[in-house]
Amino acid sequence: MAQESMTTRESADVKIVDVNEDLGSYVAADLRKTLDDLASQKTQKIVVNLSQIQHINSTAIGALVGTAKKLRQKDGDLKVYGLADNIRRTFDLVGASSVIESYNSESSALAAF
Amino acid sequence: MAQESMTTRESADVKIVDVNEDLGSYVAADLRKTLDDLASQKTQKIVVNLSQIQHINSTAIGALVGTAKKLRQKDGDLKVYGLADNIRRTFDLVGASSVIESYNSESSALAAF
Amino acid sequence: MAPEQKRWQECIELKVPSRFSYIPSIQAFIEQLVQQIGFCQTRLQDIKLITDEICSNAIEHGSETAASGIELICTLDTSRLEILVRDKGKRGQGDWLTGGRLDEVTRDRAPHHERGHGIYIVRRLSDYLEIHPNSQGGTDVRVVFHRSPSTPS
Amino acid sequence: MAPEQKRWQECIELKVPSRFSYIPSIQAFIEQLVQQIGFCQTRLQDIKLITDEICSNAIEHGSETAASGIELICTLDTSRLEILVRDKGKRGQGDWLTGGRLDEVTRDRAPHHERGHGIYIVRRLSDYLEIHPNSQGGTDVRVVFHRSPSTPS
Ligand SMILES: Nc1ncnc2c1ncn2[C@@H]1O[C@H](COP(=O)(O)OP(=O)(O)O)[C@@H](O)[C@H]1O
Ligand SMILES: Nc1ncnc2c1ncn2[C@@H]1O[C@H](COP(=O)(O)OP(=O)(O)O)[C@@H](O)[C@H]1O
Repeated sequence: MAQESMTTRESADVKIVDVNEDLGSYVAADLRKTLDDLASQKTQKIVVNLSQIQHINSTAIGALVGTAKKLRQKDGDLKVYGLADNIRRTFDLVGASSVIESYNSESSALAAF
Repeated sequence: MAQESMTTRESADVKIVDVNEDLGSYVAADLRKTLDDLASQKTQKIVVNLSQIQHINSTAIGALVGTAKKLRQKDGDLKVYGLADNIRRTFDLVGASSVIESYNSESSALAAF
Repeated sequence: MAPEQKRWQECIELKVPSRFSYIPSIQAFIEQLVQQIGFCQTRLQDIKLITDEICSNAIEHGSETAASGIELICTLDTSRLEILVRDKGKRGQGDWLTGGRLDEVTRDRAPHHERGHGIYIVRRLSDYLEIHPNSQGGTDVRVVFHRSPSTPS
Repeated sequence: MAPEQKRWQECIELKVPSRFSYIPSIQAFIEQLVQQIGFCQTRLQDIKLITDEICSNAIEHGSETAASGIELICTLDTSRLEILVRDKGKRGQGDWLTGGRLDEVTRDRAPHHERGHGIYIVRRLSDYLEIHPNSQGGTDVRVVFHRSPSTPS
């Protein structure tokens, strides 16, 4: 693949994951691995930037939900931002909107911790 | 289909065909019909706007070449404008660039008659 | 076209190895097809998502190895698009359809669970869903989309 | 994956009715596939065009009716992408491969002709082209693209 499907950066004690490719099962496996790696370190706070993509499937949503739960156990959390209409629809459909906090911008996601 | 694959307008005695969909064999059949209809009327001058598309195949190029030859027999011509790099490559490959005059803009194509 | 066909119906078949990496190609095919036959954008997104969910399941739960392969059969007619995804099955998952596994999956689903949302999505976003064991020891998942959901004919 | 496979190779099959309207869907599939396996943009455009030309021929010259259908088999391995397009043939065109029809087509081609540019495009833009009659009375057109054209292994 020409481009990395996702990249990680940080802002203070928050890790920010930029997702660059639609989250079907193939890329969801990368997401799960990236999040597992982060969550198994001392990271407590993760923000996932979904603003570059148009699609998400249930496997990817599961990875987000699972990581959020894991982080909450150590008093952290996972938040997402930049949900396209179509992604918001999928979140709403499976009920993830009630489990994961989502924001319009990176700054508001970061400010919410 | 939601959108017409091509539409025709006119400027003085020139008919201008705007192609809105990539010219594979399916759309090429529309192009051939549109050009045949125009060329069988008293139209002598046709300009085809290719600036909206990225692909052309040999059937579509054949339709352009055939119509150009037909119009030249009645002292008219067919010119094209707005060729994307990829379309120019295909024109060059089959040699259509030496048969059909191409221009960067509509105004230069119209001015060339 | 053929004389025995009472009404217009056409069939497209796609076979790919059981790998997630082929799903985007399948989706691109379906997207172009669905666009041409005139479904709206929202519907198009739903169909892409459903394709992803069903193919992901066939690969994850219905294939022994990548070489097992999955098959997608799209049937188009004047009123609907049907997509059938067929897998060859995976040992230890053979009984997922029987014994109320589907009911169980549906009953157990909860927003805060990591898994089990796929079939729910498929059921909610399609006009019709049918799941059957097939003769190859795997599963056939069939979904239908009516061309005009408001006025199904 | 399977033990009998000496080197990695995977196969994708696509069957569509013999209609030009399916070509954009096939191209969308191939485009996504080719992008993923890392061909450059120019090469991608070439492969899309070649797919169009070969499928158009199989539909126009190699199919009796829409129901005849055409088949596309893509084989991927570490060094190349092969695309095979198979048709069932059309009466009166059966002899196009014999009697030097291909040579004739190639010899007669001229920029100012309306037809006969398809095969020329395919030959010029692919790394390898092979045309055979098949057991179904039609034609198999096989093209190969090396993954790194500058250093074919
Ligand atoms: N093609 C299939 N073959 C066998 N089992 C399947 C298939 N598709 C789904 N299942 C079963 O149904 C369950 C629910 O599927 P789904 O709702 O997509 O959630 P998930 O895949 O996240 O578990 C799976 O865990 C599996 O047991
Ligand atoms: N799949 C096919 N089956 C039978 N004949 C074919 C096939 N593909 C090409 N041909 C023959 O080769 C000729 C040249 O094809 P091509 O170069 O694509 O130009 P065109 O299709 O414009 O004639 C066709 O006119 C046809 O006679």
